[in-house]
Amino acid sequence: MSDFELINVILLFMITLVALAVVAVRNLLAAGMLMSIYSFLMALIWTNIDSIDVAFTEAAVGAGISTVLFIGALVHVGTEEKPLRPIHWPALLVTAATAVALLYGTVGMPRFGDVTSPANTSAVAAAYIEQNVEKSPDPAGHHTEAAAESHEGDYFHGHVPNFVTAVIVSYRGYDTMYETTVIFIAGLSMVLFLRMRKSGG
Amino acid sequence: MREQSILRVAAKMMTPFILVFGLYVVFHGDISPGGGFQGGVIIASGFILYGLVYGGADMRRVIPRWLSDALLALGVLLYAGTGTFCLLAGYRFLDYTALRPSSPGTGEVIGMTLVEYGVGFTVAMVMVTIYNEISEGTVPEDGGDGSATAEAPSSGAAAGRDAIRPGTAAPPSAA
Amino acid sequence: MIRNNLPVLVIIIPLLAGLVTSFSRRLPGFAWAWVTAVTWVVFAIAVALLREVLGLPTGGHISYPMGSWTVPWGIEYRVDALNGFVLVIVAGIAAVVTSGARLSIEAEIPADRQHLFYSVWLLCITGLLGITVTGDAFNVYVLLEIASLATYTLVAMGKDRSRRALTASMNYVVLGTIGASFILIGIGYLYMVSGTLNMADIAEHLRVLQSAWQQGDMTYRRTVVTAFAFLMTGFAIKLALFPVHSWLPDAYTYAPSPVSALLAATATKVGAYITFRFLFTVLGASFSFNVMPAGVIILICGVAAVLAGSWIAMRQSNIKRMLAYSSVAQIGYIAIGLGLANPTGLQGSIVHLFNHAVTKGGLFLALAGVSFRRGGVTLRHVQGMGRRMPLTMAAFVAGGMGLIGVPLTSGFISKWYLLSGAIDKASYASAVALILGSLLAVGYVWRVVEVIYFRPPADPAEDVREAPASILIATWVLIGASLFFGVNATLTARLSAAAVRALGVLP
Amino acid sequence: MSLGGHYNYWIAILLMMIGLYPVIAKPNLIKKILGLSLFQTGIFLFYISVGKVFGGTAPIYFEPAGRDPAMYTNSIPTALILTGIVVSVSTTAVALAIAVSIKRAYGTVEMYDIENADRDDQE
Repeated sequence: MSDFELINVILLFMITLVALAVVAVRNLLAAGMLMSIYSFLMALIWTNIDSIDVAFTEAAVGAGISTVLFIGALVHVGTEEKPLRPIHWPALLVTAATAVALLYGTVGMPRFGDVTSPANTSAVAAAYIEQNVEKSPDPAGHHTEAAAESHEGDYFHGHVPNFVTAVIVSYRGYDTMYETTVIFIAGLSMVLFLRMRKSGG
Repeated sequence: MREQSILRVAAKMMTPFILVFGLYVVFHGDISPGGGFQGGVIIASGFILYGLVYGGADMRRVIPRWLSDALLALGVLLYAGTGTFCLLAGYRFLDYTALRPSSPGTGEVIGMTLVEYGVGFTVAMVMVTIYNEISEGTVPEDGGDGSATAEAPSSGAAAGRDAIRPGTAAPPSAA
Repeated sequence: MIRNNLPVLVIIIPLLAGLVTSFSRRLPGFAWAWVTAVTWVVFAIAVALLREVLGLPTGGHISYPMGSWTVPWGIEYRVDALNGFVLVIVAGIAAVVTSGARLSIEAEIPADRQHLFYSVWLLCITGLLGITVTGDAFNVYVLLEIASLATYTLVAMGKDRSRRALTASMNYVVLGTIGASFILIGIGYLYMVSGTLNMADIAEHLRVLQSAWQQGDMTYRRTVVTAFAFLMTGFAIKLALFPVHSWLPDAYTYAPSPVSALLAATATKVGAYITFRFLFTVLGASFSFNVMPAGVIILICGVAAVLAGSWIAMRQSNIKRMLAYSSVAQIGYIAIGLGLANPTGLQGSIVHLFNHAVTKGGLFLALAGVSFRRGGVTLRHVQGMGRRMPLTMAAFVAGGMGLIGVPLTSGFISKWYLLSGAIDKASYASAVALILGSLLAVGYVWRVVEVIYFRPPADPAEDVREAPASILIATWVLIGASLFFGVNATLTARLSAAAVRALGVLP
Repeated sequence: MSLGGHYNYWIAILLMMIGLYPVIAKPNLIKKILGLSLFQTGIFLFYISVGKVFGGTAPIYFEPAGRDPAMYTNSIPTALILTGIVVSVSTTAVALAIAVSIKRAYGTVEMYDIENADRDDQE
């Protein structure tokens, strides 16, 4: 087993334990703390699986801001969860059914880390790495073939070392615009529900 | 307030470096890992550290509410505005070649950087707003918009800390 | 410049306007006028877009790549007859509801939050329009999150009238997030077997796989089957199809009145559109209906929705709650049309998107008027209001007729298509359900009409004036459209026929 | 010996289910929100492990690897999950804002107490 897989397995084992602890523990403050540990472990796993940007975001947003959110909310809400009977059978049933459906889907799946899987050999992924994606001509007459010749080699080739940021901001920049709108709405809702309470009486 | 002084000195020393590192992450989004989101969150964590140590009132003096609300929308407007500028310049929406028609590659990089700033602004200000509003209830209000009465600014952190200690009842939250 | 950028302008204008509105704290009058103007401009663009799409040869579509990146690499907007039609429905309802909502919003939302309410209102409309127009699978998830988050916030803003708006919003957050996560799992599984995220591109890769399955080479078949199951569950939650509809009644009842009107008329329609798009265009009709039992499952849920929704609606004292359960039943009709999967049934389902949007929007606006004048919407509030609020109550009765499907109302047109579709397919269970649904609808509409006209007002001395003109005009625009398109249904029939053709090969 | 091809997906599914269970079972709103956060993070782990390439490095250009796709991990899932994490945090923020408002309106965040309070309102 390569060292990558060894680290991966150990981290996955640890994160499963922490996830179980988050659900099991009754003191919500402890659950918040465990959630922060969970996010840091997930950031480690993602670093190990070579997706650095997501690890960076998970550490900063998942562990940082989520913990601030949870602890802040607990200050208002109190940290004790009422004791409850141990197993909630209908929920277990629904969860088990979903798990079986998901596992059924993984049976024929390409193997983990397999270079030849459709996702990794698709023309879309390859072009993002070679960064030779051409622009389609638009009605106003830009980006036609003639225009491309005049600045050959300048068509956004290799300008951006970090492929992920190129994909996020340039090729699929439209997604990121809406993502910023999503976090804007989250900010507005915090203002609407928490701040206005004082003047709202 | 003696036991606060260590925290204060440490925070005062660290905050500038956190902000500079956050700006670095935003600027170098396309070279090294990172980008608008991660940088924005790091900048926000600098402000939140300051807010934790110096209390909510001081933080609202550093970033008044109207400023954080304005920057909240300005970030997304910067992003959508760049796209609309390309639209008005005759290209398609979000086609950054419009920013530097002579050399599309440079136009692309300019567009990316502008957009990363927009994202960085919005994310930073949202996280600051989240912290401001979530820690709102801990300061015992007695009217007055925002100015948390005359008592020592750290009461916010103190009240917060007492409430968190397990077993104590939740703070008297005004209905 | 405007002509060839139509698909993007429909989304960018409400987005930018929504962001600018969040600054307008000190000019309350300005916010409503600005938002109404924006929604009417968006409606005009949507109509122009639909006219341009109908001009294309059948099955043609307008493609708009974002940032001019060639399609599978960049995100693309693809507008054909189906989503052009849904776009016009959503934009039209948004424009009319916003125009009539000023007084109702001022009554129900505290003054210092109205500018933020309008901002979130426009962003919700942006999200709904975005889902309708986009041609990229992951973009659907992001826009779905925008529309959902905006809806959670709008519903929870009803907390000043009743604290139960908060619990309604909380339940909606939990169920909506599970639904969105199921959709994300489905998109992930599809991405895994196709490697791309553009809907048309995924469809191509799936056709290659499906033809391989016919030859017995079962690569990735289980993964696509699971993707189908999770996508359908996620869309069913977003659509509030019967078994997973529990978030809808509370959300519509305790949301501010204009929010209920907007959501009832647009949110579920966009959910239905996305189900159509994924079932027919992405997964392919032959796979969804012949290989997978989509038809049977959706039909069963539709029939159950019609019967259970109408039955529970009959026992509600709060009229908004009654209309919410009636919405669950009407979504059942759309599901029956989808489940039949033959041209007439599909056309009935698509035309019912329009008819139900217009009818239910008008009914909820009428209730906004009642809530504005009477302060509530239970049977006690409307008792004996027949003479005091004649126009509002007449609108309510006309809308009720539309729900039942009385001839000369648009409800009848869609019921007619659905019934003939059911008979073509010889599925008598759904035909019986359609008729039973109408009878049950008579039950719950008549119960309210009887209280309005044949009971004396609770305290005759109270002087109750007619609903304000702005709300009345908006109500009657929608109810008038519901009646007009019942009498002269050529336009909706032509649009829905084009939409069915745009769905391509039927199973 | 390599550990079979799908163990990463199975653990991701396990994390999703550990997240889904409290959302349905636990009456405490904060536990539900925690569960939602776990569930979404599990889905993101699934997405990222789809894009992993054995022997490939992080998708950042460096000379020796050049432009050969086999040398880099797939960058699309990473790009999608960046959006996903921000959406997940935004949903958690909205949910917590509503939960705190419920606490202020009802005085509790336990679903059963809230339902009882609503039922008493009914009469």
